[in-house]
Amino acid sequence: MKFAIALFAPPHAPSSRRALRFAEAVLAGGHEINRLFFYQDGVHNASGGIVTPQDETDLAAQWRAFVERHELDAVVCIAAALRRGVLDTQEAQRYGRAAVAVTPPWELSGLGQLHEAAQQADRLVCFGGV
Amino acid sequence: MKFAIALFAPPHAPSSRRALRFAEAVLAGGHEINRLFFYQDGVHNASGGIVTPQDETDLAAQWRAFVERHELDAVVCIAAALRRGVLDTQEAQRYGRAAVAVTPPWELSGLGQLHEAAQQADRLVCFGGV
Amino acid sequence: MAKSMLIVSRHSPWSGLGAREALDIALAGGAFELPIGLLFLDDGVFQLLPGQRPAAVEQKDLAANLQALPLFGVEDLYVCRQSLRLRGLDGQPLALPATALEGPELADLFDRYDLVITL
Amino acid sequence: MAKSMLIVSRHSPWSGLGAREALDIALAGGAFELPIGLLFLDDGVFQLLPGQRPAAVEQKDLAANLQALPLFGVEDLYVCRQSLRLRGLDGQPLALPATALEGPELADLFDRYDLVITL
Amino acid sequence: MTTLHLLSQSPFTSPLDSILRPLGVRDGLLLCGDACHALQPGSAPLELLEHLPASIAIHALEEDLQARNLTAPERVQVVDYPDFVELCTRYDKVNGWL
Amino acid sequence: MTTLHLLSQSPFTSPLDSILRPLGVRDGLLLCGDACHALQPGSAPLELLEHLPASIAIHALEEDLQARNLTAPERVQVVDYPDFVELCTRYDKVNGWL
Repeated sequence: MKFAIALFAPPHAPSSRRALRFAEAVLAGGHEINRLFFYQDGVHNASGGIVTPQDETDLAAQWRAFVERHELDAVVCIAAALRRGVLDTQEAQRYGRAAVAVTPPWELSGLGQLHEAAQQADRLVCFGGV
Repeated sequence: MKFAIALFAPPHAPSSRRALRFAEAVLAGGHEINRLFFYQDGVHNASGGIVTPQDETDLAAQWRAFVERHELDAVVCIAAALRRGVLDTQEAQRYGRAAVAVTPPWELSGLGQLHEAAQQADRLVCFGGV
Repeated sequence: MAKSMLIVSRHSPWSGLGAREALDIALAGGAFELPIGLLFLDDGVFQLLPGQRPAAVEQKDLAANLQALPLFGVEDLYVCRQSLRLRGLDGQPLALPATALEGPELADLFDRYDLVITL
Repeated sequence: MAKSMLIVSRHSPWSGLGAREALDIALAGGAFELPIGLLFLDDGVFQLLPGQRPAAVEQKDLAANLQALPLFGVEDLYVCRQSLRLRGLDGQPLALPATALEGPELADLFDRYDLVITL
Repeated sequence: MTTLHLLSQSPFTSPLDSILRPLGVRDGLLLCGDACHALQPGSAPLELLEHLPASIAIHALEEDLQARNLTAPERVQVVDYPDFVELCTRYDKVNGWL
Repeated sequence: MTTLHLLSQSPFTSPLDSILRPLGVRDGLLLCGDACHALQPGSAPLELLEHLPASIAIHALEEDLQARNLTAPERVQVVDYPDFVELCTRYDKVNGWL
């Protein structure tokens, strides 16, 4: 089956880790992930600025490694990201900000990408809250 | 009276605006603010990366302007900030990150600064949640 | 054929971005001409109250966006009657024509849609 | 004389940073030799349950930090009995020697401290 | 030592019970944000508030009432930010229920 | 169209009522995170769950039970992540209650 996975909570929420372990199990089970979509505080998972204490699980780093390893389509909602200071090079330039937090393979885009992924997938699974 | 004010919620939470309007009223009433302390998701208020839609109140910018205008002591909890990707130049260098979100007058420091402020103030007022 | 999506909005209008970010999903879906339903549940029902003045807390008017729903083709609006009742709002006029549902009608609503997102 | 601070911890141990960040305020206060009290309220009482295995959800052991409280001079630990009762935990052994309070005893506790922080 | 308790969560999402439990008879309440919905006529939270001892002063932040089109009952004093600051000085300490 | 409902909030902080209201008789529940505390023996949430129609399957994520030192009653099936994925394929859609 084809899964679209959405995450609405930041990397320090247990639901971020749960979404990642779920996504890993989806691929391990022979299924496909057509898109990861990060919305609301979930946009922080794409931030390259997060520094996790060495003896704790670094979810932001694990998400990046997961996306890179499997060459997944990983979209961060641009409107949600701007409000939360999670900018890529282009947006940082556009708004004259120094802080570039998002680099490829993450991509900033609109909510249409969430709908498109949900339409094309067999299942949409959303993670958030705690 | 001397007020220590702590904020635990991000700029898009109503409690951020409430804390700022309260802080303004403290000064307008002839009182003093001995320190502002930003903890938990409140550290995002110090982020220079936040881009607010033009027709909405830009709390991050308003906090910065308020701190600068009144030359306040504004401390961001360093441990909470690192976990959330809100780094100053020094921490970004230390951990090899590109994203510098915090610049003076904001200062990253430890929780001791919260206790010190609370000890020296006549009132500690904490804002958070929604 | 496009899949239908039910969006469940549980946040009050002035408690942060929850209500607005749920609405944005509905509007984006409408813009793509997808069949979208919107259910106001729990504190989400406060979004439907008339006479609100968001300017008092320096917020943009969410009501304007809600009124835009039909223009985006989002006309299937529902509200949980039990949520209204618990808040002392049952029978009060609402700012939008939302169908009040309760009990098994809610389960039927969920049943009808292909997709559901709760925010 | 240093002011005393009551820290009210309302978050369960594995639901995010709430419990840890409340505890960090207590430990920092202890390190500065301030008189600190810690009250476990609502879901915060789950922090006191023995036999937890945080490694199962890849979390650091919060219990270790809780056990460190006396070393930091934080010995005034309290738990809300009504919170325990609602969760079916009243009378169960706790991992830390916290004094169970209810009703007016809670008001007295708040009354005794110079400062209070709820997280 | 009296406490001014700040409430901002919706009473329908975060029940008031555990917040009212530690309330002392000389303490005060300040409702702001969604906590103002506790003043909704005919709701259970309003019932709870109305049964608090008369010695406990209840306040509500004006802007939050206006935003929500709510009217405060007689028992509740409507305050603005200068009043909020003044209230903080009148009580010995302030507790923000997040 | 059956729905698998994911619950992760503590039932003591976010009451189960409004979540259980839209539950269809062929739907399923998956408790994860703090929602697993609903299985605490002697608690009101467990009572609620036990009164759901038998046709509604209840599952709980193993790692969250272990972390919290909880045991699932017979009525509840303990699952791991591969099972979680399989459950998602078995129901027509998945709803995450945030």
